Amino acid sequence: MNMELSRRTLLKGAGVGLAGTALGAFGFGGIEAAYADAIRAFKLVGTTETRNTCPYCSVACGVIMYSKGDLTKGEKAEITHIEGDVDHPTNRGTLCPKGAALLDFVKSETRLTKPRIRKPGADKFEDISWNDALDRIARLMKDDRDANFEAQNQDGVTVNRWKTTGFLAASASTNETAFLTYKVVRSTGILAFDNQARV
Amino acid sequence: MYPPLPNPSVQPSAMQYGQEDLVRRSASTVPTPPRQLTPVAKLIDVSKCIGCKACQVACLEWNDMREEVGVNTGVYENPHDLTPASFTLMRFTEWENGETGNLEWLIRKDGCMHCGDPGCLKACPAPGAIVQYSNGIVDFVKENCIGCGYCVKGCPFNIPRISKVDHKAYKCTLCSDRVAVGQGPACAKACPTQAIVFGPKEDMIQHANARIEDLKSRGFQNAGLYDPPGVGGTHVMYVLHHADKPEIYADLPKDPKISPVVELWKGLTKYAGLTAIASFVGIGFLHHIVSGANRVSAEDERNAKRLTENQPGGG
Amino acid sequence: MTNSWTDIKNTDLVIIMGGNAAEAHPCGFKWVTEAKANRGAKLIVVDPRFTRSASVADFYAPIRQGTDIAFILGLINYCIQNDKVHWDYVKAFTNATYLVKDGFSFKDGLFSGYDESKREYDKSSWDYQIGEDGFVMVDDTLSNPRCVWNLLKEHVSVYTPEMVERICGTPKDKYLKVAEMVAETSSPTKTMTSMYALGWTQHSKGSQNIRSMAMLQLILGNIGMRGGGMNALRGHSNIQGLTDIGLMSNLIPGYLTIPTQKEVDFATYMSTRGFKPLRPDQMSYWQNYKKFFVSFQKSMWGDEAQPWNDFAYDWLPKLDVPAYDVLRAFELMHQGKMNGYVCQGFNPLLSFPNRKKCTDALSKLKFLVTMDPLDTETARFWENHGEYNDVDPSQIQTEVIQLPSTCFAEDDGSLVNSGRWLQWHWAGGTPPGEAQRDTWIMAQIWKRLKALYEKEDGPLPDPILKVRWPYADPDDPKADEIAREINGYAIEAVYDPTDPTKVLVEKGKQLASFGQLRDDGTTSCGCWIYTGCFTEDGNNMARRDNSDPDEAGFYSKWAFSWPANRRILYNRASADMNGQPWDPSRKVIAWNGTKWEGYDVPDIAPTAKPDVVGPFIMNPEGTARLFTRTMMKDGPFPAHYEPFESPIANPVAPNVKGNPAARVFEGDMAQFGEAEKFPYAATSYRLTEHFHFWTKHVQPNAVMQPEFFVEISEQLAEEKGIKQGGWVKVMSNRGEVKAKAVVTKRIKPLQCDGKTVHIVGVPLHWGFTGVAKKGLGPNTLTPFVGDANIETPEYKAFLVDIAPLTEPVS
Amino acid sequence: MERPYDVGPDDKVHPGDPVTVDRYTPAARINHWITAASLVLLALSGLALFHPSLFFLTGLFGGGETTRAIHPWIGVVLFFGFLGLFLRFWRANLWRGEDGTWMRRLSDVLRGHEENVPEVGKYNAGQKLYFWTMSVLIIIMIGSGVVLWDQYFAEYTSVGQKRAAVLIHAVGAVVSICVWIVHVYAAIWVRGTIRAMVKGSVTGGWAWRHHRKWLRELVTGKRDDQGSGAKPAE
Repeated sequence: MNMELSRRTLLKGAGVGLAGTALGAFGFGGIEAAYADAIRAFKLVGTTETRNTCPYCSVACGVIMYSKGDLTKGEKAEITHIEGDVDHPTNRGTLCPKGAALLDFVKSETRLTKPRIRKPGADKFEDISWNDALDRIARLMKDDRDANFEAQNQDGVTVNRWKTTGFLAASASTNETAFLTYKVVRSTGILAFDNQARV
Repeated sequence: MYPPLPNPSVQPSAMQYGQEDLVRRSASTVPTPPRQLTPVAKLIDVSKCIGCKACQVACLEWNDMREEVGVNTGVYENPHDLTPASFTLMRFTEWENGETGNLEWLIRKDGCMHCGDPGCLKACPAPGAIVQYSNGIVDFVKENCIGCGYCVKGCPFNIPRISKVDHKAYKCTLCSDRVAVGQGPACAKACPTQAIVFGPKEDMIQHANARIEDLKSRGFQNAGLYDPPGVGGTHVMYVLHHADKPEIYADLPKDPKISPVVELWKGLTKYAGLTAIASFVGIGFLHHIVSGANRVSAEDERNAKRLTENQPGGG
Repeated sequence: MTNSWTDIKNTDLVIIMGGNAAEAHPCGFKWVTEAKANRGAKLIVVDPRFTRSASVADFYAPIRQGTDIAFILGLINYCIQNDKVHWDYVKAFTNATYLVKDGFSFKDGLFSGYDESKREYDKSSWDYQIGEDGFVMVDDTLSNPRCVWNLLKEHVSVYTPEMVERICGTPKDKYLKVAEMVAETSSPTKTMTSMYALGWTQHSKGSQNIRSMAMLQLILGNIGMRGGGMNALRGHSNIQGLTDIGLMSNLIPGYLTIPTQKEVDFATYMSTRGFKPLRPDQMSYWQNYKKFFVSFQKSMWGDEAQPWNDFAYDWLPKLDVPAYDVLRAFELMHQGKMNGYVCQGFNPLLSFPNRKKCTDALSKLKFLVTMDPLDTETARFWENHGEYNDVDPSQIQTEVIQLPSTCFAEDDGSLVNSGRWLQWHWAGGTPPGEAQRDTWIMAQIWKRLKALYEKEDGPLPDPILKVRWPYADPDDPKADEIAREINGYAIEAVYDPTDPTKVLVEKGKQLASFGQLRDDGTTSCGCWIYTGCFTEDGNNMARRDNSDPDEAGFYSKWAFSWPANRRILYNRASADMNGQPWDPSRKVIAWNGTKWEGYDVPDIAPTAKPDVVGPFIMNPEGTARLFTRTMMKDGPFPAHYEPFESPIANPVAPNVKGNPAARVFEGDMAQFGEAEKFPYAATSYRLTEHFHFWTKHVQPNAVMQPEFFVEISEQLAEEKGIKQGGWVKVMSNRGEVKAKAVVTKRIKPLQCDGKTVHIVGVPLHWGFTGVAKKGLGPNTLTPFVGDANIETPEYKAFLVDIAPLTEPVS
Repeated sequence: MERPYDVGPDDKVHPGDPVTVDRYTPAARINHWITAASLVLLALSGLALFHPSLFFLTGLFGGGETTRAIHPWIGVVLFFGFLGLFLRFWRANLWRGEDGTWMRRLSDVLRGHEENVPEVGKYNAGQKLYFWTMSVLIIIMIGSGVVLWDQYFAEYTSVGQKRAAVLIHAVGAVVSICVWIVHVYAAIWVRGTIRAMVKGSVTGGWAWRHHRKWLRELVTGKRDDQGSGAKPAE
């Protein structure tokens, strides 16, 4: 498919195009139409701004997300554009090729929208409700913890550890996510706990 | 750092320029503008460019363009050329500097130069399909474009591309919509190292001169500004470490001009052609008036009859 | 980073080595171009490849990957030989004058105390001589042969420019040029900044790579200075934060450590954490360890953590090995000793070395849970994707649950950038479909575990049941609630130690600084180094005042920087013994006779006398360590060791293979390849168009760099008959990948120890999900071995062979 | 029996008063008018894109875009249309001895004194010249036209080549139009000619006056070479 038009058409109804052409055809009548469209209307007008930082590297550039709809007003918000934040001391509005394409990360075709489960030996995922997924996870974790929890080592020292399940934290989740995760994971006695820092 | 423009406002604001500021309009004439806008320019400092392609992405995003996912052909250029969706493209050249023995990775952001004397506009047959504002921006007006591709032939930098989808010509608009609300082009805003800066052309030239001084102090004796007079100067300029040989930057033309062929076609031929046609018609009339119609006489008919009768069974 | 991104503009010389800032951190690199444009600063790039950073450098020198220590110790040698040393700084602020035990030695590439069978050192001889007064013995004249300085001088003497050229392949003339430029910054009024990243960490001696430069920076007097420092360019947006908060097997938030099983009780645990000063009058700030620890336990278990139960010390798991890092975790999986694994983000299938081993390991799990905004390869490791993931699903019994999480645009919270700035961000978009925030997911998992343990019993349920859970909606804790918890608050009123009648913090109020923490259980604090981020003044991480007095580059009112909103670590060292800036034009703080003041928060007690208290307050010495005692597993000094897969033998210690103290699992030793079979030195790296394995899901980035490729020199291409843009096969002892060939002048063969070494570059951004072309990556090829100290896999130096592919490729 | 040299296969004399002579078959006439029509449309659409003052002509074609789009297709029709004519008429248009003399006495022709020029066959030198000029021009126009047909052929040529092509196409067009004007004018000036392309036949007198050799051959059914040379008609 030729993608170049796909988004462009969203921009301008074909109607305008035709009118422009018909008028433009006779040279002069077209001027108004021509001028009207020569400079595109500024597309950020009327959007809602939200401050954020780029989720990729550790420069943490300031970005502004422009959305239709305002979350703070309890509305549904669809992000329509993302651009660098000039007020940010580090990036002063600039962005790298990754940051400049953040909109397409947020709207990526491969964003996940539903919990899914792959049964042993299956060759595909099937949908599962959040409730069933979370219950299943808790069940699996408890069964493994109950079976393998080590309260004391061979020398009778209290060690209270669980070594047969591991937890791998990420690299871009917030400090708040990190701390809540720490509490939940450590409280279970998991030792195989790591993040992307060393990779 | 070069002071960045403030964040764009989401409040409606009046456009800072428009139809009344046109200085040129393809295949038609415009009234002299009531005012002269400050000429603007985009300055691309090749010596600061890290070839990250943020400009390419910012351009796609701002202009709501989609480019196709291509393939790797053994080089860093992607896509491999300008396209109707890609108004700008980083071109990479690995150049061994004979004098220093050093390798130099020359990376040039290609795209419309917004010529003072735009060849595309000169070549365009469709009234109002290409316009030039007094601030120097040369813009394509999609609605008036007929897709003939004459602009491609007119352009000394081989920039415009015709869409296979809607058969319209496309190229960098210098983000005329952003400039109209006091912003700079999307590429300039994104550029991480400010290798691209945007502002009044005068300021850009000053900024360039400071950069050139710095480059000379680092041993680039031929550092200079690329603002070719052959096309009336450009509103997209380069700072080059080797301004004496622009051609090493992925064939940046040394002294670009509108092709003489195009000049001939759009000049002499246009007028001489119509004159010739008109005069042929004229001569026809004159001849007819002078020598009148060439009619068949009764005599001719009789001769024909006689001929046919003398020869029975003829024909 | 010891400094901040914006501070880089204050430098005179940038050395990018072990990193590629222009490509991996373009917007941070802006401050390098600023320093060049406004200060006439110079940029040196040392890299096996002529990178995008090199394309704007003033000087580029090639180096063979994995030889950085030789290169830098050579620079130290050059500085010592040519008296390019910031003497006042070195004598006052480092342990150069300290005397080392007689037992310590270094011979044939090994330090004293090596046990080959264990691949470990007995480090007892790696320590100072302690005098009767209980303090380290010093020799201010630097004449004692056992003083650190003389030992160092001796240790680096082997790394002459000639030896460096032999090891690194850096031509002598280019090397001397670098040495000259670097040595210049030994002047008190010149600074150099070191910008490095995974080019230094992803080696079997990564930690020592960084130590080497830190030592050089100390000798040049560039630590604590504006425009100086050791600047680690963290790879991800919150790797700094996740590490600060201790999401690692052996850590507790704020760089406290999980007890080992040898530390049978709290008393034993604390006994090794006394941090008694090693020199008179030093702060040795870790003396406050107990305050940080107890306050953490309180935030973890609230009222359950009491003096009578050692603040629930026993509820913390105890380590039986130094760490359960990811390599160990996957080794255990591979041995079938791990049943469950949860990936909160991350993509191990593409991120961990020896992909085949990773696939086998995951296939032995009973269950795998992934939480991610994107459809990762790891979540689909069981799915057949032909040559890109050649597995048989029917043979894989792992149950996989894939949970959709929100992305940055859809949640509130703070991230810590490389300069230690905690910056708050706000949600601006509605999550797609049923995607949920990670906080909600974790709360839901905990809630269900809790319910199960309330219903059925099981071993030690209390730590789970009694976790402190002070959230308005227990099912969905909010970011600001957790942020307040991390900052910490006064459980009981906190009194001034010097005046017990004076209340510093009222009961229930947020703490203003970690100075207010107590070890008696009256304060609660999730992560002591973050205290101050969310005080009674509000959320300081959300501050947006971008003023910068005198354009000094501090931006102290923007967000919050740990610790204590300090922007330059060790900033006390920017001033001389009288407390006056070494370089007045680059003042950070200065002593006004009674206290320290300036642009930044002093990294020392505000009233600590300049001629008495040393600047490196976290060290019991009060000084920085050129000799690190027993802190590192592989030696108190760095030494050059070849990568485990190397094209040549170690020229300075021919009998030592790799880093002698690096951990190697049994099966993996056999998997190392030899130069005879795999002659080319490969390295892996990022490209600026992509971010790891995320942006192959992002259409415009897929356009910018659509397809997996490898980079080789024109010479190697010629030799192998490889064409520009043609297909090639790259093989290591662990696997092979198919890629397009980018033949370039930017990679040139090196001459190392009389041998021509060809370099093969393998970028890492492709997989089998997303919109970019499918492809494999370096982890199919790389060896399963990590850094001796922190187990970062050796991704930057391994051996491969390469051949053109002629058969048609789909 | 072997057809006389420059007599068309279907040319026929019908004795009577006046004598009529079949000059063009219906097929030939349709072929001619298709070609003629496309040439006119090409001229109009081409001129519209040639000079801004004529851009309004695009209105005739439904606007600039459609003009740009159909012009090349009309060109294709013209090309094949003319090819048809070429195959029909090329033999009759081969250059012959008397054609030189005819050309030399062109001024007589223009003054209407055809008695001073040699008798000619089905076509006089002027017509032949037009025929061959057009043949060459159409090759040039279709050639340069294809180079400019970006919609399908943009990839195959360089910008430099396109620039050359656009100039050649423009000059070629002007010449074609001028030549075509002569053709049309001649048809109008020489009364009784248009009928040939409308009805298909001419009067004997017309044939006697303008293409006497053709008539003789039709009548005698054999080649006539007296007509050649400078022998005046009786």
